[in-house]
Amino acid sequence: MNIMNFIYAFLLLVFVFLFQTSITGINRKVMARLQRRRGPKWYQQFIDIFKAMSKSSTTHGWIFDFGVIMALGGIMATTILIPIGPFKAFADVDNIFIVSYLLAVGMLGMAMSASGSGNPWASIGVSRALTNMLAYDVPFMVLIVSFIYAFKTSSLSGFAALQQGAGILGWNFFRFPLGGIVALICLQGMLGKKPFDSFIAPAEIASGPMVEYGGRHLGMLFLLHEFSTFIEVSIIVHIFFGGGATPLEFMVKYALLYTFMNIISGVFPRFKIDQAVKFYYKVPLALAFIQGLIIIFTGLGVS
Amino acid sequence: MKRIAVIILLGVLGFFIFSGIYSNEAFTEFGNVDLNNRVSNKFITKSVTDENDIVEFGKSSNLETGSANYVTSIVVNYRSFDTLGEVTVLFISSLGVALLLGTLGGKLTHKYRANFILRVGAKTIFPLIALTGIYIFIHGHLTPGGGFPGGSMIASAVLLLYLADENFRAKMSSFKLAESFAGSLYVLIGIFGLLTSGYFLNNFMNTGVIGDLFSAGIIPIVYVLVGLKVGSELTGIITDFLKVEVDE
Amino acid sequence: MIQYVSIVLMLIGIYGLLIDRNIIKIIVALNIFEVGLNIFIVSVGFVSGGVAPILTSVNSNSALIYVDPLPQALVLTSIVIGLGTTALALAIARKMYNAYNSLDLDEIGGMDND
Amino acid sequence: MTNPVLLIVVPLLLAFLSVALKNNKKQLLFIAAVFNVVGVFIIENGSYVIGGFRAPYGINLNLDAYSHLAVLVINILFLLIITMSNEKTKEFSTVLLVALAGLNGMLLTGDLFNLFVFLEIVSITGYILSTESKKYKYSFNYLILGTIGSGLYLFGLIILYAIFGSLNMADISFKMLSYDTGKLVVPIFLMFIGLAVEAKLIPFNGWVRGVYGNANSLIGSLFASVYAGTILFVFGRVFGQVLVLSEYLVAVFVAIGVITLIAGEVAAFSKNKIREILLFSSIAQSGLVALLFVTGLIFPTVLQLLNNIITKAVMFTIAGKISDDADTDEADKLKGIFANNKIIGVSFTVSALSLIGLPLFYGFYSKINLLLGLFSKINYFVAAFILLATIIEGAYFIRLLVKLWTPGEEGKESNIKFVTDRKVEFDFNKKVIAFMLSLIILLAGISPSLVKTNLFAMNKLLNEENPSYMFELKGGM
Amino acid sequence: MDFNALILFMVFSAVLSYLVSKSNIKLGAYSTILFSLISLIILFLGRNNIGNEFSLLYMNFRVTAIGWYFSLIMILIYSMTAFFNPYWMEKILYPSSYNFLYLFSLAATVGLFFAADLITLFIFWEVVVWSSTFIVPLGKSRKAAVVYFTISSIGSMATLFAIMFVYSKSGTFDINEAFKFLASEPLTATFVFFTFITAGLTKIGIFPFHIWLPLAHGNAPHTFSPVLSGGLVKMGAFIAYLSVGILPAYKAFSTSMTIMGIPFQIYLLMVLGAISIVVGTLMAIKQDDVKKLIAYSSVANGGYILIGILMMDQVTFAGSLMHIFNHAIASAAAFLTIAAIAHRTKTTKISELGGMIHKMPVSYVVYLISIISLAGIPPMGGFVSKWLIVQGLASKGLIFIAFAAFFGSIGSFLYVFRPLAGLFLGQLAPKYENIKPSTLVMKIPMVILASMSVFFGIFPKYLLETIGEIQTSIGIDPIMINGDTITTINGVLNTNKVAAIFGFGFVISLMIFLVLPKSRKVGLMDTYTSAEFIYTPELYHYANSFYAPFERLYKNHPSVEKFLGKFAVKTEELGILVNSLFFSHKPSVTVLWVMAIATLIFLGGVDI
Repeated sequence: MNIMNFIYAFLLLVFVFLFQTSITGINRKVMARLQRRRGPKWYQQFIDIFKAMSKSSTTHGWIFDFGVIMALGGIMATTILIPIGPFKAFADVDNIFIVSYLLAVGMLGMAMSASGSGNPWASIGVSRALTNMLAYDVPFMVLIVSFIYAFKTSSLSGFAALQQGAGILGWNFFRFPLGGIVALICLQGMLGKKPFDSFIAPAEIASGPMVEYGGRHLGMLFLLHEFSTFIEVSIIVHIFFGGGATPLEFMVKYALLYTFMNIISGVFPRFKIDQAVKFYYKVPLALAFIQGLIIIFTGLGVS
Repeated sequence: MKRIAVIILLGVLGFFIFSGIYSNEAFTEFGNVDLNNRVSNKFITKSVTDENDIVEFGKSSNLETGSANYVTSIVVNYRSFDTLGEVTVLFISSLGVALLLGTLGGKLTHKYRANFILRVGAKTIFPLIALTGIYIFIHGHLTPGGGFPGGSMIASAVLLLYLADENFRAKMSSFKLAESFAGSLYVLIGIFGLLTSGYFLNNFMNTGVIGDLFSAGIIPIVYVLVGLKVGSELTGIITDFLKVEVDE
Repeated sequence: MIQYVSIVLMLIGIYGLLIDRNIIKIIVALNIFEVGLNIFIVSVGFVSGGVAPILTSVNSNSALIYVDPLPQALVLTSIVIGLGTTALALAIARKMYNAYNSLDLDEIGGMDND
Repeated sequence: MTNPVLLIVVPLLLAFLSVALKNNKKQLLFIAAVFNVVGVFIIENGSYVIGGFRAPYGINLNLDAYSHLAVLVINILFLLIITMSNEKTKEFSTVLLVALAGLNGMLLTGDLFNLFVFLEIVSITGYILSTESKKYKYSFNYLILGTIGSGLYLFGLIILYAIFGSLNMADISFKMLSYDTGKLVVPIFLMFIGLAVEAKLIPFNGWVRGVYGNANSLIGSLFASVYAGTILFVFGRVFGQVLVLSEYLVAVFVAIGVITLIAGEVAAFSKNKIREILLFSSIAQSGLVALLFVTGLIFPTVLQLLNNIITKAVMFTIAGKISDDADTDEADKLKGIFANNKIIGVSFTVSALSLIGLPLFYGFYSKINLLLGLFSKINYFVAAFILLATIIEGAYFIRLLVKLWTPGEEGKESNIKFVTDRKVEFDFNKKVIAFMLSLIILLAGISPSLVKTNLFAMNKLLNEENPSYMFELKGGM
Repeated sequence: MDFNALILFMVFSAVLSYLVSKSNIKLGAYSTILFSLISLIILFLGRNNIGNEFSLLYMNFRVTAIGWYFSLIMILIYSMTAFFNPYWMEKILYPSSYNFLYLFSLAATVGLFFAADLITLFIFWEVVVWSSTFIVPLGKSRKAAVVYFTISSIGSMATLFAIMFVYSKSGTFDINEAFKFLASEPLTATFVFFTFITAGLTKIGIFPFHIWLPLAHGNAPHTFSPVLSGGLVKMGAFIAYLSVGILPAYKAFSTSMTIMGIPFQIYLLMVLGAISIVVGTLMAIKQDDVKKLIAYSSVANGGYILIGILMMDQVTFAGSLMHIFNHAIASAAAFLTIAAIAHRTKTTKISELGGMIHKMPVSYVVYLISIISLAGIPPMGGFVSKWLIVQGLASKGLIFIAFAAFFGSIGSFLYVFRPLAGLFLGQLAPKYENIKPSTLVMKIPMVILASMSVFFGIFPKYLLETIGEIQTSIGIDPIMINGDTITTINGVLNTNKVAAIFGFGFVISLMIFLVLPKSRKVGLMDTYTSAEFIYTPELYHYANSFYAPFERLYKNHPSVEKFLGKFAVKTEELGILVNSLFFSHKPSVTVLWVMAIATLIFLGGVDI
């Protein structure tokens, strides 16, 4: 751990920002085409972010500000942990549990800030977001535990390395199809895409957790959104799609997966929050357990 | 229905008690008792402390207990402690009756007026009954009877007076004094025995010749005390029962 | 025979205790029980052909067959104790009559009606 | 003065005298109690025959380690209780004197029939004392049941006499050793009923609730501690040491003990009145003690019995006083009563905790010992039942203590303003003695070696693994 | 200083504190702080006593590494909580007794951890139970004390049975010796294992014994809840440790059926632990009273601790021991902040509060840190311990247990956030407009505990080295720690690095925030209200049934409370039945019983 690591980390952040924001922009276009619209330009997302950042804003007290800083800080810290292909800013920190728990700091910060605004709509949004999290994370983690048991590693790069060299069929997604399906369903929840997007639910609650934000706060939250999307999709790419032997391979896989998830999201209606919980605890959790038991007791697909 | 159930239950219970008692061969059948197997054997020959083969009426003297009446010898000598307890039971019962009823102030009125014969007859017969009672407890060591029957007789004499005269009231304070005196003396005799010979209620007097009136050591003395005590206690009970609640 | 009767008497006394609701009758039943018991006690000491356990000028010798004197002594105690409890029971019965104006246990009322 | 008969006859003498000396009754009672307390320290162990006739022909008093401890405790407790409730003794002085004599007689006597006589004396004093509450129906019930019980005892005893030809405890015990005791189910069980009625074993104890539940401070504590203690000591003597029980009867008695224990605790759990809680707890403890005696454990049982009677003396005195003064003993109406009577409250608490068997209190020591005893006899189920009973006991005692200490509505903090407005003033005697007893409980709990080595009789009980009663008594025969 | 002197000092200080309180209650309360701090220092400096044996009266003690560790936690929690005592003296009904029992129960816990024989262990166990039982009803509920005591005594009686059983078989009470014979007797060992551990289960609050925690923790005096939750619960963990560590459970069960390499007896208890995590989490999510909420979170965390201890291995056990410490300080700190708030507002209900952050920022920060630690989020201590536990579970492939662990840890985000949003954030009710922040004395322990959470999150080695020594002392491999890098079979964790990265991210974020244009401060009511005008802050505060949709999913859950309540009612009914069956004013009832019983017994015993 020396100064170079931090420089790499900074560069990584900048890269992820550029990369992910572009992908988001492209995806907006893709979505528009799906819905038979023209859609915005691919760099529209950059414009949105910088515009928000340059506007004036209001604040509701120090926790409102602090929450945003903590959220973005936490998410950025988490982003630093994610390896891009073989490239890692720091060694030995891409442990899946560290990633997922550190991710929670960002979530918590945002939730705190939202509630700190004093607007009940924000609190309601937070409560839904947290409930959603309880739903999607558990099946995913059960899956992860069985993977750790099978592969004796818990780092993202470790998972990725184990899948490389056997072609597409070496990917965990194909070796453990049940698990792969579960992972994708959970990813959909993590990303807050339909059918699991009721916590943002623009049409129902005034505007979900973000209702009070404007200006620099909103801009930072846009950033946060981009980073967290990157983290979540990357985890799946690493664990189920073999990561990347080169950064480019990783980026291609990443872009395809993200677009795929977006397209799925485009064709679904929305679950109510309790329906989402019920769904997650019925289907994906059961599948995750089945997959886990298969892995643990039969070793099918492990080697 | 309930009665029948109870009868059946008690029938079954009785059956088991019978079979439990009589199936045991060690339980001697009625009348087939062999006293040699019982402690009473030694009471008959009066040889608990000294070995005697045969005790003869009017001849044997200075035995461990001088009573010609074996029952009396047991009651007042061998198991005198039981008798002290017995006296105490009576004492405490009469005390209890007094505690319960003694506070009542009223008098029981007869529904009839005692006629002349009854009144005079009662007064005449009273000393005779009392005297008989006294006779019985004085001769307790020689003849059937003793302190308890004698005392009861005295009490019954008093009861007769109550029946005959509704205005009659026994002088309870003197009876109480007698009771207290007799009881205390009984205990003191026992303690005297303890002091002189080391055994409580020891027969420290010469037991004389069996069959004599003045024999058997402390037995007649104790029986007299018991008689007095029983008489006064029963009188007390009777007196208390004749009280009624005062209407307020 | 007398022994059997005594046990039956005791059972009759118990029957009375079980059936009767009247205090006085209960006391009577108790006395029946005690009488039965006392007869049983005495009967335990009976010896066929034995004489009353008193030395007299007629039965002047301890070598004769006497009935067991010990149960007789015991029964004396038992009777007196029975007398004492009966007296006390009657006194309590009178107090109960004064307090509850009834001699019937059902009428007097249950545990929790104090 | 070494002859223990004086413990019986001196109170009796004073009782007889007290009829004449009416005005000094109270003093006579006190003198007798003090005399006995002094006496128990002077008397020497051995067999004492009455009237100079050797056992088994005459009646003997048997003072061994067991009965010595019993008279020691019972007399001291008697003195403490009458001192605690000094104001209530006047009316019943003579009765109490007779009771004292009878209690000592029961504990000391070595003759089964003599035991019956003293049992009757004690019962009758009990009937009389129970009339104090003016609830005559309960006294009547007690009287009838007690009489029937002792009648059945006598019935059984006479059958035994017919078989063994003796009334002396040691003699019968000796003869029973070489006898098939399986044939003695009827007489022994009849005797058991007689003692069980007085020892409060379910289902023979229908009288207890009415009598204990309405007793005042003096009579309640006398019954629960002195009377119950005596009868249980006697129970232990008769069924633990004298009579040789067949396996069948042991099983039956243990079952009755267990039922009493559990049913008593459960019933206490369902109660709200302090005295009823205590009385059912007493019933349960009697069951416990009885079953332990039958199991053949002497030392731990005696420890447990002491625990029960000492604590019950304190608690019944306090409960009785509360209900005398406050006109109720319902715990719900007495919330926070100890807030104004802290010393009394502490004594009550210490006693209750000791009864539950919590450590640092004497009760723990006895509980551990009795468990050790049961385990050494492979009586796992009984031990499990005892522990189950302890849980229930703990629950209701803590519930009671919490009510009496900390007044307050649910959801609000406990506060002095919720304290009941019923006033109870405890006098000096009660405070001092109750506190002293609780200190003793505490001391004995912190340092049980005090009990084990310093209480002279205890040591002997401990040393004799299986104290065989009859051999100790043979000297008297 | 010798530790027998320490125990004597602690007992003596309890008495002294009582006497001081009698003359001046405030002074007495301060004396509890002083005495517990002195004890803490003596204990901390007396680490070289490990291995010593000594006796007091009939009790025998042996200072072990794990005992020292547990005692340190206990005294730490007690002494920190003691800082709050002075402020509650007027509010407590019996202040001097409270002070006495407070220090006395502390002394007893220390005695418990140093016990060398089972009787000593049991004595101190029960002493702690009864002394704390009398503190609980001083708070808001009388029922709580009864439930607490009853549940505790269910446990302690089972344990006592086990102790006696072991003694009757082995002939010794010595903890190390008594259980040895069990190694070759699996059946007996199973029985002893389950009975002995029961006390531990009740104390940790493992399902189905968890019902006393919310009642007792939630209703105890505010100054005692931290001790109950942070401290006394950990005694259960100690018993659990004895049941698998000293009782040779793994050796004894080596022949029995195993589930993923764990003997089924132990696995069964781990399942109970898992159920507690789930139940505790679900119940905590729906609580409106913060104290109850934290109490249920203790249930859930107790599940983690139990599971970790039962694993008795290199990683999970270390994690569990560390979690004991982390949970103790975090939960105590959380309760303390609640106490500080209750001190000013007189309530602990989330729905009645709101916006406290603007009045009590220090309490807020402390609360935030503690609950982050409770939820296991880096860079707090709780993260390290949970990470270890989860790693251990994953390496064994215990997915069902792991499911509960994850459910609990994600669920904890839900329940820790509820008071955060409802109590600290959101609208400030006007009636609390003028309340003062907590006093300086109150802040001291809160800040200390919170900084400990952070410190041991970043530098866990100070804790893990001690834990490693404990593991060595009981014969299992110590946790591998090199610098601040913790290595397990499946992964490594360098807390320094994680903290540094977190700090880096935070700094960048802060810089972004600072370069961007300044914002204008507006009031809390000045928000987007969909064009409605709202003037009542209380109504404009989202705190009631925070997770309503989720709570609805399990509102009809079966409940142990109800079951036990029914059981209590049944017991009472049985008692009433006993009453009416056996007790009457009529002699005939009893005589009938006598005759019936006699008939029955003669039926069985008389030869016809």
